[in-house]
Amino acid sequence: MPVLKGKELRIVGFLCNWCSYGGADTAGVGRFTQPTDLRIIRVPCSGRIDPLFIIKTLMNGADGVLVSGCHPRDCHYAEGNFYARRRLEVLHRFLPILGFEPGRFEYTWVSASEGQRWQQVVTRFTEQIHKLGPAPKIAGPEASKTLRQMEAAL
Amino acid sequence: MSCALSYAYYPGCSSTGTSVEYDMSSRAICAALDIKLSDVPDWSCCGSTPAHTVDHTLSSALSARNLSQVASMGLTAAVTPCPSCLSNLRTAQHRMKNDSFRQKVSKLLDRPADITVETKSVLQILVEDCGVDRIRAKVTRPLTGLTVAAYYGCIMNRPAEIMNFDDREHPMAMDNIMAALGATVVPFPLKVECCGASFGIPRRDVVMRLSGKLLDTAKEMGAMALVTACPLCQMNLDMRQEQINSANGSQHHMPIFYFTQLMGLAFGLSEKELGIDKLCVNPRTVIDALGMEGQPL
Amino acid sequence: MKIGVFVCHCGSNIEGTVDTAAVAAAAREFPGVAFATDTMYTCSEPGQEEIVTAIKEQQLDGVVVASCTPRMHEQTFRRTVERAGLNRYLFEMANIREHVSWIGKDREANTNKAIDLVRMSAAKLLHNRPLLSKKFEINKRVLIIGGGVAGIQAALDCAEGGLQVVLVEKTSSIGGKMAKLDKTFPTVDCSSCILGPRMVDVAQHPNITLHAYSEIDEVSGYVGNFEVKVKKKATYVDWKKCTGCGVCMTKCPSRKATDYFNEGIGKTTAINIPFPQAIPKKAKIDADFCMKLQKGKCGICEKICPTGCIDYSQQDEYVTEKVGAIIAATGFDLFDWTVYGEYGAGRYPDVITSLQYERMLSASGPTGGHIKRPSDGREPKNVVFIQCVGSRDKSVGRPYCTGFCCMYTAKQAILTKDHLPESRSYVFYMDIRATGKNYDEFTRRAMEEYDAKYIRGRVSMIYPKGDRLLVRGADTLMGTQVELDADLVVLAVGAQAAAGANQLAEKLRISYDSYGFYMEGHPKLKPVETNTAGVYLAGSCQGPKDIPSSVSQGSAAAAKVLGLFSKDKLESDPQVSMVDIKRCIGCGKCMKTCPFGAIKEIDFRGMKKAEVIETICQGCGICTSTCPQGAVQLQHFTDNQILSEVNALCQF
Amino acid sequence: MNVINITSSCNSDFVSQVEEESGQKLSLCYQCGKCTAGCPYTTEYDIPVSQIMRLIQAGQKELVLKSKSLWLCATCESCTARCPNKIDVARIMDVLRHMARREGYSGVKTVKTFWDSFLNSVQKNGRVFEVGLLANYISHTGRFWTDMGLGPRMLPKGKIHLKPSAMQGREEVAKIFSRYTQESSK
Ligand SMILES: Cc1cc2nc3c(=O)[nH]c(=O)nc-3n(C[C@H](O)[C@H](O)[C@H](O)COP(=O)(O)OP(=O)(O)OC[C@H]3O[C@@H](n4cnc5c(N)ncnc54)[C@H](O)[C@@H]3O)c2cc1C
Ligand SMILES: Cc1cc2nc3c(=O)[nH]c(=O)nc-3n(C[C@H](O)[C@H](O)[C@H](O)COP(=O)(O)OP(=O)(O)OC[C@H]3O[C@@H](n4cnc5c(N)ncnc54)[C@H](O)[C@@H]3O)c2cc1C
Ligand code: SF4
Ligand code: SF4
Ligand code: SF4
Ligand code: SF4
Ligand code: SF4
Ligand code: SF4
Ligand code: SF4
Ligand code: SF4
Repeated sequence: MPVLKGKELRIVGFLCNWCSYGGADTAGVGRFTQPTDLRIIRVPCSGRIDPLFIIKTLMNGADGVLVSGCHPRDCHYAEGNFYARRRLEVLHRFLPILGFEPGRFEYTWVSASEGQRWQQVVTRFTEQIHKLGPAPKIAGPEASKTLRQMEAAL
Repeated sequence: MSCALSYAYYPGCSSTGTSVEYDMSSRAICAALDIKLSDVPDWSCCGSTPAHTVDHTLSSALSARNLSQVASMGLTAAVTPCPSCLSNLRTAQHRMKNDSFRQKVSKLLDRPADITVETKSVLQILVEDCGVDRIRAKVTRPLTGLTVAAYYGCIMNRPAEIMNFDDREHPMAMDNIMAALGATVVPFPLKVECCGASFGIPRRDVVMRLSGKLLDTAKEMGAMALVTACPLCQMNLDMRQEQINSANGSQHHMPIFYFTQLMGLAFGLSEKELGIDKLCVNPRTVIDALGMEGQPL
Repeated sequence: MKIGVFVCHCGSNIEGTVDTAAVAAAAREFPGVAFATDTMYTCSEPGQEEIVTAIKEQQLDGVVVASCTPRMHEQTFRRTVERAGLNRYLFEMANIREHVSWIGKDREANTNKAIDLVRMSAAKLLHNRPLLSKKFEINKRVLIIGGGVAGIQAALDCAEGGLQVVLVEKTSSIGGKMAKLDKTFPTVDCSSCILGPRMVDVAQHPNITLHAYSEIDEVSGYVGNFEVKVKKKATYVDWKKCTGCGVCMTKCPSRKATDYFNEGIGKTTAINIPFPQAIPKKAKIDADFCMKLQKGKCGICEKICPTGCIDYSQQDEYVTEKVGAIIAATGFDLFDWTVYGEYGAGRYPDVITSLQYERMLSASGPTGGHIKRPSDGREPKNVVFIQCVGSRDKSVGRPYCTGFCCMYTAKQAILTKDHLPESRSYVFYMDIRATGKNYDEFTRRAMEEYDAKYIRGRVSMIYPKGDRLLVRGADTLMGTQVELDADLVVLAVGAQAAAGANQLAEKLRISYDSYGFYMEGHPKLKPVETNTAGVYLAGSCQGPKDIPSSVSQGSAAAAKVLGLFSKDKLESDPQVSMVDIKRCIGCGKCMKTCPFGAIKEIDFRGMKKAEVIETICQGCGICTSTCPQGAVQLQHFTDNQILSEVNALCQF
Repeated sequence: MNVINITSSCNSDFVSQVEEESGQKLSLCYQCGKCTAGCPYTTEYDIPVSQIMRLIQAGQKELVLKSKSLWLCATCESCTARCPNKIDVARIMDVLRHMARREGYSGVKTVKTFWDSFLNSVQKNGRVFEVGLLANYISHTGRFWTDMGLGPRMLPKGKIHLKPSAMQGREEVAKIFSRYTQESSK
């Protein structure tokens, strides 16, 4: 029952607590209407995001993953988003090899004051995922095997 | 001096009539500066103000026809002396970046519209592509002693997003050229104020008021002559100067040059080929004061 | 684990578009959930009591509250569960207001989404462990950056409260903009008469160390224990010896130096004390204009100085200050109005800024308090004020209202009449923003008693006409274009973030908005806090503010610091990383990536291992994502916890 | 002065049509008057341009479309260049003229006739033929040509021709016009 059949797709967001999560809050406070597909997981810093989280999320059946952190040089922890960017760029190049359409994953920056920007990001990304349609799902046992291979690869 | 500047040249309707001297002098100074101008074959009217007041697709189609003529020449850059033509061409290009608009325009045309051609004014290529230094190097008879005010008109630089040239409130292109020719340029505060545009016929009173103010201010600033870059401005200020005097009770006798004419004079070109004799307000005394030996008008 | 779920209505804020009862019903089916209910206002006293009672009666050992953003009430509810005897980390929050009810109107989709969010929280909670904080020592000194009126107020309040204060000011004197003002609204009392004594207090207070002509070079550490490297810029004058006698200024032959204090109205000497009431009252040499420093010639000041304090070889100096809290009070700068070609872009000498006009009005200013046209020194008859220059203007990227320029314009119109009774003031305005106590009465007085002519409309052009200026604007109430002959035009130039504000924010690890103003912790409830523990804000660096508001914030920030320092030890946040020594192979990758140097190498039975220094770790989790072994885990955000949320959500 | 009932007289289709055709958002206008302040033609207008903006916001279609101002705007762009909200006001004026034409308004007849004559000349000759344009204008307005005095001065300078300049593609241009008429009557 997780997704509303025919209406929503499964989109997961990983947001850093300081900037983007705050930006999503600001969007809420401003009542900036957004599509309802996205579910947000709060992490302290975009540097905490392990590329494996994204792969596992996609393998577990998500149709899109959105990561958002602080603007470059504006990281609450000084360098977290710098590491995040490096890792996630590598991931972006890996995705097609792993069989995921690259358009299903995106990394962006939104600060705590940018409610309107957050609204735009979510709206655009959701549209993009709806254009791609539901992701092909991987079956159980094979999935964990592939997953192990990937873990080794990363 | 090696110079690979080469452009398609779109003269605009007034060049065949009321601003023939602008056309002549533009060609003459470009030749002197080794700038090659090739006439756009069988060019047609850009539609000017009347077309865009009727409809934007019609206006754009009239411009687009000329743009495809340029493209068919195999040239990528076109120049026109007239800021009004330029504004129409550029606005059309800007609007046609929108696909659905371009399709609407194309429906009116024999050939599909081309938006890749780069369009500029003669003034713009002179300061941006050729450069003031090269102009200065060409001067053989400096305009020392001539005090001018440079008047750009309202649409040479506006709107900035479309015209993308010089400063929208205080353009300096002509000021810099005039200074390079050795003239003294007065700071003219009404550089971009409208002269009355094409209202000369249906509402002459408006032109009398607006152009009159330009003349008054230029005189107040101590200018001996005004220098322009727009056929419509030049016509309102020059051809209608007498009418302005009688309407406003003023006593102006201020020559209104095209900047290209003054460039030509400074380059040592003949008055004949610059069309100096076509000006309505006789510039004789001003030119004579420069100590140039000119042919009598 | 026995989990209790509380789904908040927030009045109609949530209930309006989310069926909270259905969310609670769905939650009862989730693994571990023993109890679920919906409640009206969870954060209210009865709401919290309901949680406490449920924990006790149902023997819950974990709580999920589905309500607003955790940035709002996570602390509140952690304390609630603690009151009921649970560890505060056995609590999770699902954000169904900001992230659900406020951004969508579809009740079905919202309810469904809220259920998902609760499912995720409950799944994570199953993996939560109790965490305990450690106590650590703090350094009860405070560093204040910026010596404007806000910084001065904060410094004095902290110092009076018994704290050691370090005040760092970029220019060679404290005072900020207020020191440049002539009189202040709405009382029209003399600015330096009220600020001057405060500045002297700063100089004389035994608890305050002032580093003027200094800037922040580096900041490291964390709340309670910051280390700040301060760059003391070379003044070429030994300030220990300088008495501020000013003899050097009378003899310095270089008299064309930019007079920053007077906003460029007039010039000053290369060696100068910016203004007579400067604190510290010390001379500095402006190297750009000193003939000795530029060309090796002159040296007059060295010869003439009675205390022999000139030192042409002086270099920048660095000092490190250890403090437990930081207050940023760096104020604002004026918008660069020369982008407005239609106002002359700086071409016309008789078009000046409001701050230049303040200097001209000031009796201690460059004109001795006489209003004179910069072009010819003549007294103006018609003074035209233009408001909202570089404010409320999207075309120059400044859509916000500066907030105080309506008021100071009214003040300047009043003062103009006082100085020149024959003169007449005209004010072009769009709206009059005068919302403080006695403010609207004040702007009305400018019109009613001082005969200032207010014209509603913007100005589109200023240009010289004869020796006057022609101002062309609109009177939108009359519905016409209007023209005015002006002798002097004063632009009410808006405020923007101080130069260098962004760089400083990055050093302090605080956020700023798209205009460079610093972000407060919460727009209503945490106006002087930032999201970085131990860093506070005061005054216009957070957004344009008049003096009363800047001073209030200075005091508020001081109160926050005094509150922070009221404990002898601070509790560390236990959301830190921990190394599983069995899994760690000592590769050292985590140590290299930790931005805070919080991981050290230890020797464990002859093997290299990593260990986190809890009091230094800030809990970013960068190390956790770096470690190839999964050996270092950020508590409360472990791989398992995050993946349990993923799994709750994506179950094929 | 009339009392305008804001709710019943507001033509919201008109508001959205102006927005669509001009690509400008009308609610951005906060009535600062800067456009009016700089408009060189304000003296000739019956309604200053900022009030035109206000009237459009209020959906006052008729008041706007019958205004003389529309026909006296020279598209000098100073309003557009200086609007603090980056509204392309000149473009809105253009769009209003289009609408006025469609609805049969012509606030200043002489101007409209002059523009029509101009286009007529272009349609016929591919380029503007000044003498022809004048003849056309005079015959439509029934006005005596007040610029008569200019003729004798201009003719000898070769600035006025009595025949249109030869242009081969004139058919092509004429087709643009005829297609336009077809398209717009659809
Ligand atoms: C023309 C004018 C007239 C005004 N009149 C009035 C009035 O009559 N009444 C009223 O209430 N308000 C008035 N104001 C507003 C008033 O100026 C402000 O409210 C006040 O100055 C704000 O104080 P502040 O301490 O926040 O900032 P500021 O006064 O700007 O002080 C900031 C200080 O920080 C320093 N600084 C900046 N960056 C750094 C850095 N990186 N490191 C170290 N130091 C730094 C600056 O040098 C400055 O000393 C007026 C403003 C203007 C422009
Ligand atoms: C319709 C309306 C909408 C508003 N909307 C907003 C908004 O959206 N955002 C915003 O920022 N602000 C808003 N405000 C303003 C906001 O209400 C005030 O800023 C805020 O309430 C001020 O808080 P306070 O504590 O100073 O005063 P109050 O809220 O008035 O609290 C004073 C308290 O003191 C008690 N009290 C009074 N006298 C005594 C006494 N002698 N002994 C003991 N107790 C006493 C009163 O009973 C009361 O509980 C709004 C105001 C109104 C009227
Ligand atoms: S807990 Fe949050 S959502 Fe619930 S009533 Fe309080 S503020 Fe509103
Ligand atoms: S530097 Fe010397 S002369 Fe100048 S103020 Fe200081 S003590 Fe006086
Ligand atoms: S050495 Fe420099 S500062 Fe000193 S008196 Fe000479 S010019 Fe002035
Ligand atoms: S305070 Fe007044 S002058 Fe300043 S920006 Fe706001 S409205 Fe404009
Ligand atoms: S979580 Fe890790 S990387 Fe971040 S501060 Fe703590 S030890 Fe350093
Ligand atoms: S990265 Fe992991 S394995 Fe390497 S030292 Fe750090 S904790 Fe140990
Ligand atoms: S300048 Fe722009 S905002 Fe101001 S009244 Fe005109 S259209 Fe409206
Ligand atoms: S474009 Fe038209 S409305 Fe705008 S300023 Fe020029 S004449 Fe006035």
